Amino acid sequence: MWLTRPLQERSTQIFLGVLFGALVIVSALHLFMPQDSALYVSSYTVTLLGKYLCYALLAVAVDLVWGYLGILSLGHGAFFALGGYAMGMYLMRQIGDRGVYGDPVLPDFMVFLNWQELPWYWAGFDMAWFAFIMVLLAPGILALVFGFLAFRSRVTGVYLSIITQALTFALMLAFFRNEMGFGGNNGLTDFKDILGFDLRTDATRLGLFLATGIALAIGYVICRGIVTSKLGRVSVACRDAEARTRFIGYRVERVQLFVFVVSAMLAGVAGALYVPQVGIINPSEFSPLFSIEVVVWVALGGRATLYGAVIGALLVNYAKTVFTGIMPDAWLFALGGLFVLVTVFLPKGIAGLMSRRSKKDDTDTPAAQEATA
Amino acid sequence: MGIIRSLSQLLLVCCLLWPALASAQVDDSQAQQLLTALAESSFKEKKSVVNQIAGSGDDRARTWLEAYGDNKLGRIESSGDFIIVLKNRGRNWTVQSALSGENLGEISRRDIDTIRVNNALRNELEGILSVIDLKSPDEDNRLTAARALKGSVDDTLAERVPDFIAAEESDAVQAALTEALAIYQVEEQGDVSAVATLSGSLNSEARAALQQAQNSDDPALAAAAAKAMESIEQKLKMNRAAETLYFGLSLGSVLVLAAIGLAITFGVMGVINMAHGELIMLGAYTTWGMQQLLPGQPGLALILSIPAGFLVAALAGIAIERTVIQHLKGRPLETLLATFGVSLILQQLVRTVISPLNRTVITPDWMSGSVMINEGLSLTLNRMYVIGFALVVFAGLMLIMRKTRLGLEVRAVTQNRAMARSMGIKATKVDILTFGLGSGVAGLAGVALSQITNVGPNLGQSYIIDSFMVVVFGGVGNLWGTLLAGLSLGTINQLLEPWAGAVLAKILVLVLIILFIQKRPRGLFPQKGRAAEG
Amino acid sequence: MSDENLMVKIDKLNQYYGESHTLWDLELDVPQGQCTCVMGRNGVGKTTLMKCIMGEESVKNGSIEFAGDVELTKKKIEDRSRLGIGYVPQGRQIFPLLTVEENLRTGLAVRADGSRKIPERIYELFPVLKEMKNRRGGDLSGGQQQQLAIGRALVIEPRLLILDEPGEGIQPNIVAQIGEVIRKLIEEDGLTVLLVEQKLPFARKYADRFAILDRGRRVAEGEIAGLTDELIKQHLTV
Amino acid sequence: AEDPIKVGILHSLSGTMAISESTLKDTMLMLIEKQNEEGGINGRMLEPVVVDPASNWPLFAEKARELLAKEKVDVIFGNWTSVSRKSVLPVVEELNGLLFYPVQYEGEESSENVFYTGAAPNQQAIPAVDYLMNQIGVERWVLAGTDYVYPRTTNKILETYLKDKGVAADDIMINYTPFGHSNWQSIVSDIKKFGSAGKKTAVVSTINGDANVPFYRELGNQGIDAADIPVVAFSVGEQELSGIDTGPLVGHLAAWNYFMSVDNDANYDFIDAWVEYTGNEEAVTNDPMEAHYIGFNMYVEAVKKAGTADVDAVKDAIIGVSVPNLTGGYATMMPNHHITKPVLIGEIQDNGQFSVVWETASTVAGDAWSDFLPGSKDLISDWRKPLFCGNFNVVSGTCGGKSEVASN
Amino acid sequence: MSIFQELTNRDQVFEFLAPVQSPVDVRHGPILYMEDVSVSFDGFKAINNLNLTIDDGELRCIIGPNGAGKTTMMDIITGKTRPDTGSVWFGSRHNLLTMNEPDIATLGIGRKFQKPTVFEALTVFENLELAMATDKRIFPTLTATMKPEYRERIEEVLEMIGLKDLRNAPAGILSHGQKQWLEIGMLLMQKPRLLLVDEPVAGMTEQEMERTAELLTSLAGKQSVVVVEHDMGFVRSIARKVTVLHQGSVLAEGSMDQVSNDPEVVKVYLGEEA
Ligand SMILES: Nc1ncnc2c1ncn2[C@@H]1O[C@H](COP(=O)(O)OP(=O)(O)OP(=O)(O)O)[C@@H](O)[C@H]1O
Ligand SMILES: Nc1ncnc2c1ncn2[C@@H]1O[C@H](COP(=O)(O)OP(=O)(O)OP(=O)(O)O)[C@@H](O)[C@H]1O
Ligand SMILES: NC(N)=O
Ligand SMILES: [Mg+2]
Ligand SMILES: [Mg+2]
Repeated sequence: MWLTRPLQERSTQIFLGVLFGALVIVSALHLFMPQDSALYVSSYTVTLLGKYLCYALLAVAVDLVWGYLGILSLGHGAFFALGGYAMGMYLMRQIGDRGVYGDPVLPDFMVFLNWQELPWYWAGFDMAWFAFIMVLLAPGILALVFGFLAFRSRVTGVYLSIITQALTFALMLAFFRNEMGFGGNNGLTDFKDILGFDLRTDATRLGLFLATGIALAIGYVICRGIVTSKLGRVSVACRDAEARTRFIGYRVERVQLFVFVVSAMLAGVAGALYVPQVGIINPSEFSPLFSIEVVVWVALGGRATLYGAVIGALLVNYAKTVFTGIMPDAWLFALGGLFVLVTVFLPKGIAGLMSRRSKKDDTDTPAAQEATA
Repeated sequence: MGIIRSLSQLLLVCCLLWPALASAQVDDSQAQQLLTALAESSFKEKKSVVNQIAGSGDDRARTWLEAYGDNKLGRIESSGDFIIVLKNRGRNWTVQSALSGENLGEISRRDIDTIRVNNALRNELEGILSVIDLKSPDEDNRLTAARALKGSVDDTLAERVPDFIAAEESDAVQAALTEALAIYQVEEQGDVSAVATLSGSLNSEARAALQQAQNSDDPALAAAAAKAMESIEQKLKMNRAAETLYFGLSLGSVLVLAAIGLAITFGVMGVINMAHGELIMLGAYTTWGMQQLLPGQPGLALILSIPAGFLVAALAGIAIERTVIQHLKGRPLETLLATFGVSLILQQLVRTVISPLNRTVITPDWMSGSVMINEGLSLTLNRMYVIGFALVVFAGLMLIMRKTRLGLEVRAVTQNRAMARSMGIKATKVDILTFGLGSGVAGLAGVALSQITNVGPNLGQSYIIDSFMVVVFGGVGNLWGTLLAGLSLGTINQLLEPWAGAVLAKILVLVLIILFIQKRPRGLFPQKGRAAEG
Repeated sequence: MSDENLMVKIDKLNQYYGESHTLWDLELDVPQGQCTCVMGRNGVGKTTLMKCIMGEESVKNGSIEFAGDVELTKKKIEDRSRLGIGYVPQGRQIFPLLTVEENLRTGLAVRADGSRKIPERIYELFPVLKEMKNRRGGDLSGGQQQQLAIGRALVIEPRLLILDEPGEGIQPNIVAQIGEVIRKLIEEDGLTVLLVEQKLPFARKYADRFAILDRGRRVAEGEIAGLTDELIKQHLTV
Repeated sequence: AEDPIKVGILHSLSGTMAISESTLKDTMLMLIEKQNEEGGINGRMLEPVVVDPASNWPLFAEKARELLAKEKVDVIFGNWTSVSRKSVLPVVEELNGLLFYPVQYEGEESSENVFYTGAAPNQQAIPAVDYLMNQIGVERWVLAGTDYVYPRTTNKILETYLKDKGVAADDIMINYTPFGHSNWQSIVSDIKKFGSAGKKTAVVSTINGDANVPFYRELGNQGIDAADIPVVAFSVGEQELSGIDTGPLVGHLAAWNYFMSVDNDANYDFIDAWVEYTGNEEAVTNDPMEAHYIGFNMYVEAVKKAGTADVDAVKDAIIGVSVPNLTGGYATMMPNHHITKPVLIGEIQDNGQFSVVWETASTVAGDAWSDFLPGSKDLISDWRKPLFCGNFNVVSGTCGGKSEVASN
Repeated sequence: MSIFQELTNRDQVFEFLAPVQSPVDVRHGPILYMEDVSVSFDGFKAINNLNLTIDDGELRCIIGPNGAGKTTMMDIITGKTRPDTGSVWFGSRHNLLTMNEPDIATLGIGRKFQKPTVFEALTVFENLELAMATDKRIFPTLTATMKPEYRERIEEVLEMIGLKDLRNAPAGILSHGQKQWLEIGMLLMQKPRLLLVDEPVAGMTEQEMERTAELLTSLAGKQSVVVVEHDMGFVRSIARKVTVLHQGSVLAEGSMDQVSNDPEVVKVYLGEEA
């Protein structure tokens, strides 16, 4: 099965091992260490790590389309944000009448802008199952429609990049509009609980962190499954010689559409897990610069490796956290410098450093491996 | 219209008496008294004091009133002496005595009470000063004054206006005065015969008068007014269309300017230059810097900024090329990562070295205000210059890329670097020159943008997305495409804006770009043929 | 053969692609005013050798001496063409988005006489180039591109012309014509030609000397007449 | 010595909001330095903890959490935009922190843990409109704002207010633009047309930040001067003006609770200290700085009064604390966590300063819940016991948001 | 077709709804039939009223001057270029002008390009694997496994094209000639009904040419082969029927001897001494 194949791969095993190890250790340190111990992991840190993992999943999604399919999406933030909004709408509905105006149905921002009733597209979001399906469907359908149009017209290269950017930019402006019914610039915030668990408790936070870790693991395995399958090789073929791929009988646009939609859904899941952990979703997640930054994480970690994307996302965001704290006035120098230095000195990103060593075992290609297996 | 009424009385006084009293002078104690009254009365009372001062005939009165209007008439707290403030920035102000004109040097801001003025009083003052201009020897001044009279003629003034008309030699001034009178006649007297004068006038006061007349009980007047209004509406429609087109072109030329440098560095060289916006920013800061270096000469500074802005940005661009981009040959996507880093550094550099706050860039007089095409249509000057500048920059670039070897060589180098070098093309030099050129042009854009928008650390970020959009929409590698894309996106945006609002218009333009790319997957001017299809 | 008459003298040249050793202690003499033909099976390193001479691939060690006094390995790529080396690479490598004329003009920069005009001779040689002056190089047919590549190398009026399988994709009568032109340039202008060619008839007809490569080593060399069937069987058969 | 009192400073030092917020960070550092020179509070020194939330709203929440949970600060001074405050709010409530918010805002909020030292709409917008209506005789209104919650809410309040005062719907034009909007040509042209209908027209501007420079430039260039169509702004202060060529803007208005030009010794002292601290003769002060000044002094007084920096004690102690403001009066912390403020209307002068042309006779207490919004006119906030509620509905007699008991 | 129609025509989106390809109908003889085909680029007529019929199982050589339109003709057959006028049929059932490249390839038309284009990041082995005639829809591709018979077939072809040792090398490092061979290998993997081979022997040695000739002649009969080549020696060694293209249309057609003695052909193409 294409999904179990990655589990036999060394690199995936290592990745999952490290990830689950980290999840277990963090949980253990959080639960069993005394608060004043140096080893204690506070719930602040747990949530922070949870956020990084969301970003890592988003980066993996971007690497899937960029690294393996050659689609430099400058609009993945849109899928991330849509997933986030779907989750945010659910969380908003969970507030019930605990909002400041005490309206049992309408979120606060609708009350003070005189909305009389919930817009139709908010219907159903009070039910968790519906919301969670929408987390996948909202970005998935957008990607399907957008991708269908773009790939059918054979939009490629920078043209594709720029229209993905136009897409997220347009959505950002649209979501800014208060008329849209998504809370305008303020977005959705002040969430109370999820699936009946109070978001403010440490246990819920830990749960979300673990859920994110598992989502990342699943996302990683799915992506790995795709890229090690024959479809993955076809993707690479599309990336390097799109026209040639058609002549050997592959419908390039469908390959692109399939992978793009899968990637968008993963991004949506990342967004959905992000929202309860950071406590707000607002249109700035649609900002084109955010999407570009995600691409930068991937490039920094090492394109077309998947685990590189994870490393890049974790590293950059950790660096941001640290730098904004210890050198609030100069952290941009450090971050900018990091980007420049990595590009110039590590052409294959950070993952390039690691793969140099393990290259020897990698020469057995997936196809060849499988044949012998 | 209370202000106007008292103003017109004053006007009569002034017109008739001021020349005769010009040499008169009230004594200092009287002056002190008048000024004290000004300082200590409420805003309502101040009006009559102003009129008293104006009517006093003292030849210092004009100075006092002008200073008062500028918020520069004050009193030293301790001594109660009246002063005129010469420099009012910072904590210490330079002042001179209001009565003797003697320079008193710097005085702490704490010790000065400025005499407060407000818009209403400033209006009054301007009225006084401008009506005097009706007698000015300079025709332009008279014309401005006459135009200002439209809508502010009242009973007293109406009697005088025909005299002015008779005495006036300039046709334009005469026409303006006639119209001013006609407005009064239609509005206040319901005079049907005056309607004809107003027919076709684009002046808003005239329109207001006609509108009112349209609803009048007098059917003849109402009908005449309605007819006149019709012709006005017709003209206004034309004007509005012309105005929208102008707005569109001007927005478009801003987009073109912002994007055209990128059309070189990205479109031709293939470097995804995320620091392009910051290079624009450097150009804008150069303008600010120049104006700091040449205080009091904003115009000269602006002109010098054109070469300076180009140089600064070009050198910065070359530095980026040498330190970063040259190591990324054959990895165009990685340039995105590195230049993103560079853009963060440049932004923060400006925040740290200069300031996180916006800087003031002064618009020189010859670029301020607007050219009046007719009373319903004025075109703003700064934007007109920007349109012209964009076209000049475009033409210059076009010349360089078409007529010099650089254009050929850079294309050869980007299409096949190894082969180009084998043909003896000095690829490194070409890289430096081209990147420098693209960056320099970004700097020029910054110089122009400093006249339109904020000069601050975020300047670049607000243009980078649009710039890429324009270059790609036009078709990568095609300068004409960039020009047409910029202008058309600008125009479309402005056509949509009145109808959809600013936000929705922008969204619609983006959606349009997305849909357009479906139809033409390689932009407006695509690279065609076998090679492009790969 | 005395060294003075050598246009190119290659000595103990070693080249690597990453870790794979492609050229091994390679030696090659290209006498001035003659046509030397390099032969060998696919993948033995012929193109690599040409790239080393042009500087497109860097060499590990060894020397390439040009015209008796210039050490090529120390020269930058762009300076090699200034020395008078014209290069027709394998796979044509024309600039696809430049017009035919612009493709030709790229060579003007290094012309000794500083001329800014494309020599009429090139259009005479390949009339199709004149016909298609304003068409993008990439739109040309394969053979037309090949003609363009040769024309482009001739624009710089080289002393040494490197041709990597120049006949590939060109119609027979023009192939013959190219052969004739090469001969004419050699005889009239004293041009030196370094030719990579697989087709024996062509090589036999137009080359003066041959060298055979196998797995990155020179395994045979001599006057073209000495290219025996036995040698061919030994080194050129799979 | 005792542990220092840790003061968190949560203002963007990079990104789009750095333009406004970075000065507030410096203001806080200056105030803390001065307080320490005076021996701290109750003998305890103050220690600033600065972080950069980088104009990124989720990051604000994260940094707030970092300050409270990791750095264990006793109080936070921070935020500018409403969205950043909304983002931070659940965090300070959860971790029981103290936040002093220094910027004028849309109201409709009252948190146990937040102290609003900027103006609520009734302390800025309403008085400004009154001034225009009564003193200037404005009959036609343009409400122009950036499209986000503060302008939306403010305009909603103003619209209701104006209509209550008999202004016809035709005489109100509302326009929203995105953040950083720079192409104002057609909007300004529309305003001009709207204003040429023969009635006195004014623009009430809630345009935010960077969009103002091109807006005022366009006003100037299209020849709209304050005499024809005055613009009264709620987000343009001395600091914004310092980036604009003010020549063409003379006479346009702003409504604030403080102007740098206020003729008052406390103000002059503050300005002197600021100039000295920044080392820049041209440095300007503005309203949110004053708000931090007031908030900080209130905090100091409250800690003194409570004798501890313990959050709950300070929360209790601070209500009713009164400290001098910089305009010659006193600011008092009201039970709804808003303060009393005078309202000043100023006209822009050519030196980038405002000249005060009107002010309220006495200070106005901030109203958390607007009387002009249907959803909130029945709500009040009082954080004193026994009511202890941020949104108490006086009609139903219940406290909103805490009604689980009632609804179950 | 309107966007709406395409959206509702769901077999375009969902693989599993796609109809099973109908077999090529060659009962009437020709496998490829081109009639009155013309195409022009910016006014330049590259193909001009071209008529061409290839019979099932035939081996046809096409020669003609540079720029005669040979490659363009292949572009038209494989769906890369749409002609301005004319019709192109595959068998008597499939109108190629209504199909896109992958559909045409799936129908059984394979092509070797004049300028070798292989997937440079993939290994030689993977290049062949992708080309292999299998179900190329999304889900079958995703779940595809390497069956032993597939592997055998790839090994067979590797052997044939002499790249056994390089099977795990990325195709990008191959020499020009090796890439040519890989292209041929990919074509063989596809098992097409009709092979279009553009200049197969460019850059090959005489011996390799002979092998290629053998290979192509052995394919003929089961499969139909169209070869474009400028090497007259090679053409002569395989040719049964030769078509000469000139300025976008057929100049001559017949046996090798017939065409090589045609004075027009000699003049425009072969030259005096060929
Ligand atoms: N996209 C295009 N734009 C302009 N001209 C084109 C285009 N495609 C092909 N041509 C022209 O059409 C003609 C036919 O080209 P084609 O490649 O089919 O020739 P060919 O017969 O394959 O030649 P060769 O033997 O040299 O490969 C050539 O003159 C070429 O320049
Ligand atoms: N970039 C590269 N990296 C690694 N190996 C390479 C690279 N380019 C070529 N090679 C290998 O080097 C060897 C020599 O290649 P080269 O192109 O010089 O062959 P050639 O003799 O010109 O062959 P042909 O006749 O096919 O053109 C080949 O085996 C090829 O696989
Ligand atoms: N609260 C504000 N001004 O956003
Ligand atoms: Mg070769
Ligand atoms: Mg061809």
